[in-house]
Amino acid sequence: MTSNDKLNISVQLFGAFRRVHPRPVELCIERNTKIKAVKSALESALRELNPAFDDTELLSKSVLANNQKIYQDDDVIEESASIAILLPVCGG
Amino acid sequence: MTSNDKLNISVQLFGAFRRVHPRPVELCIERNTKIKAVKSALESALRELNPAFDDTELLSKSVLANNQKIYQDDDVIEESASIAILLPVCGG
Amino acid sequence: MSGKDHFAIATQPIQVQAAVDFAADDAHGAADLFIGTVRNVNLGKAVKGVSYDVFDELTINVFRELAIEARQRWGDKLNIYIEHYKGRLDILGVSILIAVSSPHKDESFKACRFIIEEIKHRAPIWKQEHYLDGDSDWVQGHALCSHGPVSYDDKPIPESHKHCKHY
Amino acid sequence: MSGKDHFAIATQPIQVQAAVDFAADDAHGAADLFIGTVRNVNLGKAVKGVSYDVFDELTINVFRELAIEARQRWGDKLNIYIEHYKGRLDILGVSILIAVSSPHKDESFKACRFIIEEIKHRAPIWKQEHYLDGDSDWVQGHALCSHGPVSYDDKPIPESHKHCKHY
Repeated sequence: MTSNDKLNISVQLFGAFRRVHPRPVELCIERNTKIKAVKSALESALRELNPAFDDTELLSKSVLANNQKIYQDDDVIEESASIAILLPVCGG
Repeated sequence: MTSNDKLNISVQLFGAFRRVHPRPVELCIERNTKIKAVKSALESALRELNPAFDDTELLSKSVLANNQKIYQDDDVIEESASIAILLPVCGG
Repeated sequence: MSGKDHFAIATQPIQVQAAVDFAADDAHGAADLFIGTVRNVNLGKAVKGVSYDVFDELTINVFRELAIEARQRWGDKLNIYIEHYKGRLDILGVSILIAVSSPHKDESFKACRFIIEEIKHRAPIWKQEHYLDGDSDWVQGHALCSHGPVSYDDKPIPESHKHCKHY
Repeated sequence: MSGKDHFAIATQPIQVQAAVDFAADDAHGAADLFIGTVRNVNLGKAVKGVSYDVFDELTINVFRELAIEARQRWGDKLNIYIEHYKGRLDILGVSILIAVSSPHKDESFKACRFIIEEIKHRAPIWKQEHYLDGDSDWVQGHALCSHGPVSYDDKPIPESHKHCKHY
């Protein structure tokens, strides 16, 4: 799980995603995986954690981000990290 | 001074006008005098009260008003009243 | 049901919390507040304070007219709070406080902005600046006229106002 | 000299006076404040409260970006105060408070408006409404993208943003 080529990614969930799973989702991915693929891995993990989860629209409307910025689809994850999946927002 | 055809008009002064005279100016005018003529009467009264007063521009930039509204030049004063002369304003 | 109003000429320090409490409304999601304060410089001269002179009754009447005009444009429900100070203020002193609350934010921003712009042009209030060098001066202002809204308006200027100096 | 900033995610009731005190500045004559509060109805449903979920670190980073962008447009001197609530609020509870002070009023109004519009589109904050009938629902919002300013802008939309849903 923590060999040189594998990364541990913890994905924080907010808002409606907390109904799918109450805690961060832990993913194990290859180093330099593109964000697009990380999102697919998250989808699989959520289905496994909560078999009732079938709202793929929720994921397609969301973006991944770290503490500092929102990722683009072609960004790659180079280190183990805590990231977050962000639904459409509604602050103010 | 208080016959039927004469009105007592008290004109309140504000802002820079307070330097010309510290108290309201009392005018005695004919009933139904137009505002334009009231303004002239005020000018004469101010010159009499303060011989150093010669800033007629101050008056030309000002308007007369009562508690409720600003008078137009053709308005007439029908009753004894307390009115005010208002310089360009600068609130906020 | 129409919103509520509070208009006052203050001679004690203006309290922001009172305006916030007044404007609060179960049915409103937004409030915009404008606070005018005395700054330490004007046109390059160092200022140590300002005195405001106010024709109280007519000023309150102008506030009332502005509230009516604001509701005509941005809806009946607005709660509107306007206080202007009268007397002497030091630097940082609050000269005016306007609070407007409304169901949604756009109306409260626009009505608050409208009210401050109109007050500067229409309310019989005068400002004397006291300078650090000991001088003081009544600030040049906007000539009054007997017309309605003058300044912050998307609409074209009506013919009847075009002669007014404030355009 | 550049103005100062205060950014926070509040879990205690947001205090308006603290924002007023923070924004106060000898050299500033104007402050505009926006207060967002929980209202008793949304889309026709009776609301009894709202819960906000916030990704704190990124939200603070968005606030910081917005302050930079606001100063680029309306001047270095702006003092900017932004607090957003996290957790549950009843009707009338303050969800957001923005205060912007500046030498003159135009900048403070425009920057304050800019900041609230951008926050609604860019800050990772979510809102769950609790209804009188016992139901509750996460409110549909604005999809995030990795671009800059999105919403309250006089300039034409840059080509690179045109695919974003929030235009």
